[in-house]
Amino acid sequence: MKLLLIGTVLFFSGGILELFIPRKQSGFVSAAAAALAQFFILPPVFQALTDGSTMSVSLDFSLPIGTAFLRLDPLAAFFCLIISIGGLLASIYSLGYMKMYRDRPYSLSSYYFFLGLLFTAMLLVTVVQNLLLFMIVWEIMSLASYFLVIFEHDKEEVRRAGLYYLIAMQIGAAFLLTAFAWAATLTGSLDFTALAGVLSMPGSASTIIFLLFFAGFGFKAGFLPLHTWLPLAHPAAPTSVSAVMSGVMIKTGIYGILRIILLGGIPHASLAYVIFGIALLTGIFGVMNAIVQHDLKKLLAYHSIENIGIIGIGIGLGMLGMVYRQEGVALCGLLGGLLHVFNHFSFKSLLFYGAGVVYAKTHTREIDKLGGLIHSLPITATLFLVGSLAISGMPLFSGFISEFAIYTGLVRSLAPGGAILNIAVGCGLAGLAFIGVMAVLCFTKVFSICFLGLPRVPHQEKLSEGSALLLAPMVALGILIVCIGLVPLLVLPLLKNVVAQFVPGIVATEWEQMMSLFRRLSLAMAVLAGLIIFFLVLRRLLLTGKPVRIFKTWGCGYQVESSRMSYTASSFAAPFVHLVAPFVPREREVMPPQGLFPQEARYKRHYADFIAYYMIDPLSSLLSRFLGLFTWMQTGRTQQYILYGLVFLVMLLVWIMLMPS
Amino acid sequence: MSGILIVLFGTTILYICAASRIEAFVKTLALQGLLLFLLIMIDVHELNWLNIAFLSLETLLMKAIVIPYFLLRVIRRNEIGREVAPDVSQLYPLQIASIIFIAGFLMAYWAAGTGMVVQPLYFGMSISVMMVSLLLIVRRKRIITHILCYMTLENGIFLLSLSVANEMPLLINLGVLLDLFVAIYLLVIFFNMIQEMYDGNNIDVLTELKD
Amino acid sequence: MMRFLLFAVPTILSLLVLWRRDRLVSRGALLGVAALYLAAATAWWTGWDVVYLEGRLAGYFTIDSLALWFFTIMTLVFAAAAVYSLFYLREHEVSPQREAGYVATMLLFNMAMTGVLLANHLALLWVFVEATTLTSALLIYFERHKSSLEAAWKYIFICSIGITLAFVGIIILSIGSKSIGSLFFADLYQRAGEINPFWLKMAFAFMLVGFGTKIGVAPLHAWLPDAHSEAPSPVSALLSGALLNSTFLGLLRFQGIMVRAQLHQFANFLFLVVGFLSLLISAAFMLKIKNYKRMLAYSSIENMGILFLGSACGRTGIYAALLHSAAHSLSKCSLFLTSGNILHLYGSKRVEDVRGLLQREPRTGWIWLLSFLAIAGLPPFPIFLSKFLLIMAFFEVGMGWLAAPFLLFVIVLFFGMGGAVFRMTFGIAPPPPPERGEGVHLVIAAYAPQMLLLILLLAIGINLPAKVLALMQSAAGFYSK
Amino acid sequence: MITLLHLSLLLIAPILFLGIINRVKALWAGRRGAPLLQAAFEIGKLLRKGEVISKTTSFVFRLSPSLQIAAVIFAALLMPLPGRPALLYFPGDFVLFAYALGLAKFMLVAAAMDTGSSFEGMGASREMTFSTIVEPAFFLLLGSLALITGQTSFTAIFALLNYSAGYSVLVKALCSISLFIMLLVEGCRVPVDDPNTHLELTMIHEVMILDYSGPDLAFILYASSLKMVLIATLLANVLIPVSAGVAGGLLLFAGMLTLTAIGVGLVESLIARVRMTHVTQFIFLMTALAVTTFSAVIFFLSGGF
Repeated sequence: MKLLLIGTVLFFSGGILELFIPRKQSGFVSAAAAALAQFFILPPVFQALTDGSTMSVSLDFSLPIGTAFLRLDPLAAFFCLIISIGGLLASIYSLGYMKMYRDRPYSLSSYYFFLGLLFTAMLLVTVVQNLLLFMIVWEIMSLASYFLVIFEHDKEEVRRAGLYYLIAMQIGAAFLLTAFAWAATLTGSLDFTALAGVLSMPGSASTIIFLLFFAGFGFKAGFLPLHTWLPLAHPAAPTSVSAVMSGVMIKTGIYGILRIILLGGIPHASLAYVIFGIALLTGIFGVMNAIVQHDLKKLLAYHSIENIGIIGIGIGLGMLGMVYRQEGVALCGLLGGLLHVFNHFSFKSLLFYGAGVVYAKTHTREIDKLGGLIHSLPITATLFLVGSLAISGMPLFSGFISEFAIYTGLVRSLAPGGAILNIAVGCGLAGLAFIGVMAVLCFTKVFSICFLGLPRVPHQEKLSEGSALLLAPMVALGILIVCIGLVPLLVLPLLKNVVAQFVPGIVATEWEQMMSLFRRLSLAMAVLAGLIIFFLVLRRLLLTGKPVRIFKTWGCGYQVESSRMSYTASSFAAPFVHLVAPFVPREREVMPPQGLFPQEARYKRHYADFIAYYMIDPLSSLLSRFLGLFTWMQTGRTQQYILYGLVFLVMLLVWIMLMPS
Repeated sequence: MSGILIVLFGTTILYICAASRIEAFVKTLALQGLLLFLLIMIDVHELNWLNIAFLSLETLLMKAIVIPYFLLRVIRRNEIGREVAPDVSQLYPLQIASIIFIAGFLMAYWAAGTGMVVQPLYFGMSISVMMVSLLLIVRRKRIITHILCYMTLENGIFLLSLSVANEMPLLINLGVLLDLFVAIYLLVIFFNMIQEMYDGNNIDVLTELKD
Repeated sequence: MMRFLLFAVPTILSLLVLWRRDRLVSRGALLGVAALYLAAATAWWTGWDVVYLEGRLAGYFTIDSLALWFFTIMTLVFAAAAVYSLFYLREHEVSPQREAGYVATMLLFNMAMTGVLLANHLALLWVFVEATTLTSALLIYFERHKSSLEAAWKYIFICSIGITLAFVGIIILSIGSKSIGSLFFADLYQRAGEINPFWLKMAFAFMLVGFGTKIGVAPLHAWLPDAHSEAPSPVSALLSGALLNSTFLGLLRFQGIMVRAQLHQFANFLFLVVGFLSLLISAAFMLKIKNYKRMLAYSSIENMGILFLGSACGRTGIYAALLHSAAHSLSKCSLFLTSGNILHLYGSKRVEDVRGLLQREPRTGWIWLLSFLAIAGLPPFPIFLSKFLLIMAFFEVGMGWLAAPFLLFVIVLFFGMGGAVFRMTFGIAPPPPPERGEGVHLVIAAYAPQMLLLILLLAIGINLPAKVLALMQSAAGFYSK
Repeated sequence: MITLLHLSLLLIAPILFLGIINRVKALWAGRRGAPLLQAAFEIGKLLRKGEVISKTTSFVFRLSPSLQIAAVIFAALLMPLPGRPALLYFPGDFVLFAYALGLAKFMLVAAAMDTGSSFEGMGASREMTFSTIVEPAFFLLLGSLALITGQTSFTAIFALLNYSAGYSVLVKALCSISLFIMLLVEGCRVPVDDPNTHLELTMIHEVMILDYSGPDLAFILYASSLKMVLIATLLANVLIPVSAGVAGGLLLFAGMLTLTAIGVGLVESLIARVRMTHVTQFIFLMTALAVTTFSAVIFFLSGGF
């Protein structure tokens, strides 16, 4: 445990040191610190994960915080693992990525400082077990990420997005604050262990508190309808930061929800259904909006929402299993959810890093302005393809394993009787399939439009591949993804103790059954891989000595081949968007050609977020209009000011007179 | 006897509501000072001569003679003739003031029912005088008038304080002294700064700061 | 003895300063008094056994833990403002005469506030409150603009009326408590039961309106944005950081009477109403703020509202209010002083004229940013703790639902203020206005005080020293009957 | 031995399946038509040829056909025959089945986009759009089957399906209809798509493989028809009672495949191709059927009859 803290401090001190390092050499220290930190963080983490032990250390603060316990149990260890590795990769990637800002008026030192601070805060969030201290590190985490988001602070839209993000985090924190304060008044203790008593109380209070917690953490995780900050903050941030935020940081929200479930159990059975349903909607909504996006990073942000939904489905399924005492289902659900947390970290970071390379080379995030990059950035393209296959849950890649676990859980929970449960599970099955196939649609679109086909913008052919510093983290992640995809048993044993925390009744046989299933699965994967190799070899053999001509694409009679004619992202998505039109409000700006000899005409269309469009914006404008009702007061007339006081006084006196004494 | 004086005191403020000439206002102030002095003479018994002397000094000398004299001189010098609000009719303040008076009397007698230890008339009248002068401040536009209204407000408070003058004269002296000081302070600010920085002395010039 | 010094030294020195009219003397006097006050505070902190001295109140001035708490805050703020004043006076090329006037008024103002804090006689407290009004009005008018005159006039006129009404409250109280025949808090506390409840309520109403005007809570706040935005920055810091608190202490002491007379339900209700009104009003104006000094003023209104909310919610509430008062004063002081720097750098109080503070003057920029985070209640700054405690207090008095509107307003305020602060801090700085060349540089006096205040805040926020804790608890003790 | 038979049956079926369909169409049109093994001849010819590859393409284009055929054949390994367990089965294997086909589709679409031709892009986007509707329905169908039988793998589901209560007749009917629709959609047959149209604007599957030739084209042809056979096999599994025993089962299976092929052929000869804008409605028919099936099952299980 001490080791872990040392590692945590290392991240921070790396950030501190960066403040004193000249611009040219910035970044190396924090990268070194991050690398060094791994040696301190990983051993206790792996120990906790393997033997399920719980290490703890107590810090004595003065009141109102009081004594704060830092505990490292398997659950915390699992998230520490992700955060720590993510930290290392991010700081290496930043080395290469932030180069392009060297000659721009941005403070790199503060960037690295806040990066270190962010990782420190996240690590602490997972281990702190004291309500107040938790809130403190939680807020520091939000704050540090805010400063990272507004790195390019001279852009108006970046500042606006940053403020939006910070406000969203504040609202989430307000929910948590209320829940914590309520719990603290009920128990009189600030330690997490006291929460158990609160959440298991009879009556509605426990349910309300649970929902408050869910809302508070849901803001960070990005569950519907609390997700609206994600698609704004991610494009605004530097790509290295977006990767961290969506790969690592939003998972702390998941951690929070899991922690609450672990502490207090589920106060009311309906809550399991609520979370399951919300998660399902989140997943469908996220990917549906991703399909219509043209901004590469915004699209990836929506995919984070989708994957949070999938994780949520897993957790909700686990909760259902816990409620209905079906250990097997709970096991599958939680296992799938947790594994998907890890997988989403790996492939989403990979994808964002890939997008970062693309942005660094082409300086655009518009998918429709990209194309044919696979010829100039082969490695990036290949890794991006791996990420795309993984996030679409294709077999052979990690994404499939976790989704498979969730599917298995869903199917296993189908049982005669319990119509409600069956209906829920049926929706889950169909919904998850829907999510999966929409993800395929979206990523065939992204990958093909960005990397395949013809370049749409001149001189995108002669770009140089990203530097080794940029590629190294991506390669590492790619290998990780394929390994998990082929041999899931590499990571699954690590999750045993985490799941065991939730389902103490999980008997060895259950787990063994599960593992054998995955052994069969990886056998199948091996067969599939074998087949693929077989046919590749076969193809090569067949083509040996045969003429292979390189010729232009068959243009169906058109002789001119130009990228202007080839399909764009919008046209690729169009038929599907037509299906879901009511759920993606579209905003147009049209400038029709005018006059006999029109100089210019423009047509611009973008899709708004359903929730933001129909729910958040109206509410906020309502609030501001309400507050606007009071702004006539400050007229600058002394007499009027005195009149306020006079009226107030008279009202008081009358009230006192009429009050029964 | 004291009752009559108090009612008289009340009528003075009614007169102020109606009056539109600053001079008349000032003279009424002097009259109020005189009335208060008489009230002290009649009502306040069990005080040592020092306090009596002090109180009468304040009322008779300051309120009734010095300040009005000074004010009249300045007013004449700066030709501050009328209250500038020809559009604002003097009728409404008068009616409202009389309503407030009725309220004050009712309050006094109702409070008398609750077995309290103060002469009800003092209480009701002074409260209503306060309210009326605050109302006047809200109604009138001239800064000088505001200050004068503030002084009537003080007189009203003084009236109230007389009801406990026997118990804690020190408090009364303190309060009255400080109020006088503030009044003079305000007048000084007005005549030295506002007069010379703004041409008109209408309160509307002081509405630059706003949101 | 020390109490005597606290009053004597400033008076004498101010006379001396006015007589000599010499820069050196004036500045010496200013810093000297600041040092003296700091010394007094430390002496009390170390020497005094901080217990609530309800029984032993004697003489007209005593220092109990409640007073000591606010006295410490005032001392810190005054010291910071004093040091900053050196920069202020230097940069504005003030003539020795006016500088002497500034210093003398400052000293008297400070002394008056001390009187408010230490007085344990209601009438005496009232007198000193009035005195603070008169002295601070001069300071507000110090820059001799039309606008500053207007602000000063509104301030003094409205506040004098308010104070006068407070006097009515005192008289009514003394009517109601004839049997006690004393206005010492000690006697009033001990024999609160004998006070006629009707008169006590009346008195409280007048007190609330009177002192509330001075504290600047809605709906009696209207003068505050003008005064605080027009005054010189160090003065604004004093007004907002020290004066509001000290008047609030008067009301707090009066609430002690209400509690002992079993009327705290009544008082708490009024406090809640006033508090939420202030939050509402400040939120409404914060959303469309144009002038960053007015922005700070509105945030003062908000925080005063929070103090009222706290003192309406039982012991934990009082505890939160005390912590909040300290945190607010220190952060607000730092903010106002820094606003002086910004005004000096950009020559404008309008938000949209200020850009790229971090780029133009990183030190000021970071101080501005951090002080904002402090006032916005982000950890590890102490306002976060006080807000948490306040919400706990809501739940303790069984009004947990109040947390919802409270947090809503707090977030709206954060949005409004944050929007302004961030657009000032970030971005690319415009070229400096021609009348002040590139040579704009800030001496150490221009940011050292804020830095110290911020460090202090962090220290409190991360780990309250046990001594401070003990003092706060014993100060909150006045509430328990 | 029997395993080999099983596998070879599945691998030969595609050839004949195509043959039968074309023969039926020819007969209906009054021609004699090509021999049943025509597909085999074509594939053999293609395998012996060289290739023409578009210069805009990348390795994705070259990889894709091999991956497609591998994925589909892998899916075939997961498919049981009536009375015969699949060669590879475990709980939840149908998920893998669906996702393996999904992998094939992913590669197909990516390769089509790789050529940069707008027509192929058109086909790709239509293909993906249609499968967004098909996929959930397919999972719902298997969900309802799993719910009846309480099993979670193809083999076990179909083994138990026929022992369960009388209402399974209804379920079977609904299932088989929607599976038949799925067959038409996934196989890109009329009324969704016309495999032998010559107007690229209206093509879906064919247009995506315009740029392929030689072995790659052979792989794709085989894979697509094997995909149809697999869905037809599902149909057979749903309908054929296990009681028929192994040999009988296999015979019935062969017959069933033939019947399906004939059905497809008849549909192609009788029904006109739906307008592109109406295709989605047609596919939604399958979704509707699937939902009906599922809710019917739930209704029955919670003590309906």
